[in-house]
Amino acid sequence: MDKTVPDFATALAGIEDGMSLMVGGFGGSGAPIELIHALIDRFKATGSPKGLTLINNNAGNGRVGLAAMIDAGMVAKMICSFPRSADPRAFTEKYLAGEIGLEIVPQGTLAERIRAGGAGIPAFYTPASYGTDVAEGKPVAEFDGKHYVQERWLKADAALIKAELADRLGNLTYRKAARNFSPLMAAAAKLTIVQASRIVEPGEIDPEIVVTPGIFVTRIIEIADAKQEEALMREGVAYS
Amino acid sequence: MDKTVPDFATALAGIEDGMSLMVGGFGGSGAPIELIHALIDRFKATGSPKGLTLINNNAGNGRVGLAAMIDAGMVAKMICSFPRSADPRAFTEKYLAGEIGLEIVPQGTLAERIRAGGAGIPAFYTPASYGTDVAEGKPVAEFDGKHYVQERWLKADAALIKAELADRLGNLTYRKAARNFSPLMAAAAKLTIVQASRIVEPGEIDPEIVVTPGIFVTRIIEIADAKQEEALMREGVAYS
Amino acid sequence: MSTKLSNAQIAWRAAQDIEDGAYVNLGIGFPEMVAKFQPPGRQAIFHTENGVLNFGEAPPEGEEDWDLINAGKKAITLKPGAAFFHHADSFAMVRGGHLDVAILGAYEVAENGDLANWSTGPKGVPAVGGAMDLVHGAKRVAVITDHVTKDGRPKLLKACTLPLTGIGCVTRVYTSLAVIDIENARFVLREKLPGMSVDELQSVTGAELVLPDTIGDLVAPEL
Amino acid sequence: MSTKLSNAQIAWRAAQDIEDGAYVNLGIGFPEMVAKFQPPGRQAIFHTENGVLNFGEAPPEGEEDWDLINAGKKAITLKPGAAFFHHADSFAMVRGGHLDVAILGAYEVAENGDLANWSTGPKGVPAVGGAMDLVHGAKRVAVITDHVTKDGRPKLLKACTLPLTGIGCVTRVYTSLAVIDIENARFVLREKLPGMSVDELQSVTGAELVLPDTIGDLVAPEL
Repeated sequence: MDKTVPDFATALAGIEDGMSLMVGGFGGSGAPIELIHALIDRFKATGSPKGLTLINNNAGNGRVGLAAMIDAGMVAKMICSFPRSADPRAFTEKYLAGEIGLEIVPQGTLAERIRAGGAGIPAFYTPASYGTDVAEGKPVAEFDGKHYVQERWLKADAALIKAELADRLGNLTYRKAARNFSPLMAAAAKLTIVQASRIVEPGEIDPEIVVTPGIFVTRIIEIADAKQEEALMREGVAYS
Repeated sequence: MDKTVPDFATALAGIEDGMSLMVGGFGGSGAPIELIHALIDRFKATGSPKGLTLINNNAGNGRVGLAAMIDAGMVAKMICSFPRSADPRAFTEKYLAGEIGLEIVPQGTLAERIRAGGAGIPAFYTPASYGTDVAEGKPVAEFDGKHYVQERWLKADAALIKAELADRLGNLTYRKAARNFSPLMAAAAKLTIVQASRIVEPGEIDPEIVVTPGIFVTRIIEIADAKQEEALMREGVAYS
Repeated sequence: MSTKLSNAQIAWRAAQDIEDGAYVNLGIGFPEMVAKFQPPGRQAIFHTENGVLNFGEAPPEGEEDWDLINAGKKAITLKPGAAFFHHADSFAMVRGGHLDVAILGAYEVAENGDLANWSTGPKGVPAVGGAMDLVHGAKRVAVITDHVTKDGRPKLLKACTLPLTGIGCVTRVYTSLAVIDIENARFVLREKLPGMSVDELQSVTGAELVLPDTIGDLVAPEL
Repeated sequence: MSTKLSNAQIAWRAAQDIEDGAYVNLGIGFPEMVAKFQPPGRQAIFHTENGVLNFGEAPPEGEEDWDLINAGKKAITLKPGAAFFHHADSFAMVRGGHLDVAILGAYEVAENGDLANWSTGPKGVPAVGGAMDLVHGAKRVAVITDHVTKDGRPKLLKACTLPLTGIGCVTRVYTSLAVIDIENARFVLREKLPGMSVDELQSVTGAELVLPDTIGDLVAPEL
């Protein structure tokens, strides 16, 4: 078994119009910039994929990564906790113009819904958002005298993930706080596509330190010198 | 901050009659034998703690560890998935005599209930046990055309955990498959008591490989040459 | 040939349907035997409930590490590319639909896919383990079993009589006499021992066998 | 002395109540300042939603590692004994009651403990982040805030007028004028600026202040 692929076309095969797409990262930390930009390249060359539902904690920053996807017109809806950033123009302009949908989810609920999607838990209860506008229309229940909101699992057709090490079976490690949502998303998507800084042979990652076991990974592409979204931002790069 | 303690008396302080007690391990793998035996010693010396509700995947094996606790008469009820083992006499005799209670929980549900306890999720839905005797009396619900059983979180007054490395802040690693329920239990108990093979200074465990962050740990005692339940069993040891 | 397959031969037959690279959980006891019979050139990745992916054979006696065991509490070894994880992550793999195949033993299987494999009734100590989770989530839930009980009664039934492990969960049954799919709540006969007539097989089966146009020969090597 | 505490002085006052070894989450923006004012001899362990426990100060400019940031997307450093974990584990710490203190900013706080700090109304882009989780679970949920809005209206009210972050969740409020506990759905005055009368304080507070026998002086160093 070898889950590595040689090029972006193979890595991104199967991402089609109207799909839901989880993208790892919290701000620039863990953002799989090269996979995102390769998907934008495909859209510019072929007109697809478009009409995507994007799932990420944020909604892009500046003119690179998710913001560039939104700018390009690929995104129909954003599911996130915090659609603000140092430079949130791409999302804000489209949102205020009514050209992009938004589902706001409290950050811990977003994480837990994605975790539930990967773990086969269709619904769970959380205290977060009880009694607020965000809970409107959701079932509520009382347990041990306290009130909770019922939340549903969140799954996706595909996930784009940035890892540090990957072996050919798909076992992954991450780098520092770049881990964030990625292990959860890897498990919650039908098609989990990983860019790793380095691909190694099975056995080279200590089984004790694997964060995402290979069972959750579909394809891996090596991107040795991956760009950092925050650094691109600060350089004023616009991907278009 | 230093969570290490010098002796069993300090480590086990606060475990009282009638409490619920999670004990890490799956069979002998990860069983904190020294902490268990020290608690038995206290019971024999003082008559306490007794009337405990024990939470573990199994219900003891042979005449050591949990089986010795049951033999000693400290346990009122067992919550587990599989009260069988190579030598399940201790539990079986008391159970058939009506001297010990039993709550059978499917293994994945047991793990998820403990995880929910630590994560502040009061209830969740799982397909496991739907339509079986084990689900009797539990609420059920349908999501996307499939049926699920509602399960409640499981917390405990205290947890006994076996780790490999611990730093003084309570960050833990485990050894091989000895990890099993322990990281979940550490988060789900009010009082998490750890025996570690080695205690190191903060900074000596790479932050990337910490499995249980110190926030979940109350006290740590170093047991350099911890015994293996399976090995004791095979030697025919009876702890009494 | 013998009048029925041995347990090893049933396990062998089940192993032939496991694809290269499949993620597989084998129930404790008899199903563990399936791992021995992977066809040459194929390598499945085995999962055990207690938190190991990609484990291998038992170590030589005397070289066991009792921190490295499977769900049956037997010592195992690791293959290159193994991973450890805790019990909640392990059952996320099970419940979340990430396993390709789960193979379990059975006391009874009903034609609607109901499985009874955890309790022989109210006597004794009940013990369920991971079976109630495993029957949900794996893409294929297969059973390996003798076709009949030790005293000759059918194990494949219209409806289970023993406490259920899961409802409508089994998709294929490998027995000592046949390979049977469960489709639309019916037993569909796929393969049978070449020396046995359909009528003979039906006479030891507790529900009607649906007969497709082609029924294969169930042939296993001497093992 | 000045007529009110500066933000730094409010943060300093809040920091005095954080015990040695406490696990603390500081909301993004103004609350982050609390970390600077830990009393000598005490060391809290700081948690950030994006998966780091025991982080330290910002690195010098030019030495940032943008994979190592806090929830406010600012570069941080690690202290010895830090740990990384994923977002679900991070919010397990929050929701599961493992944090000793969470300190947040506020638009409005009601006397019943309701907090509004995420939306100023239906205009613009809504953004909630981790606040709705943080207000549940931490053993103490404290707010630091100016006592009044920029145009002088009370921020401590009978009932919030803006969209809520959580109901009945705040237990203590540190303002530019006072320290106030929320007990039995009432504002209980614990400390006030020594140069200010209770009447003056009440006049800029939107709900009745309960006055215990002892009211301390709110005094902070020049910062």
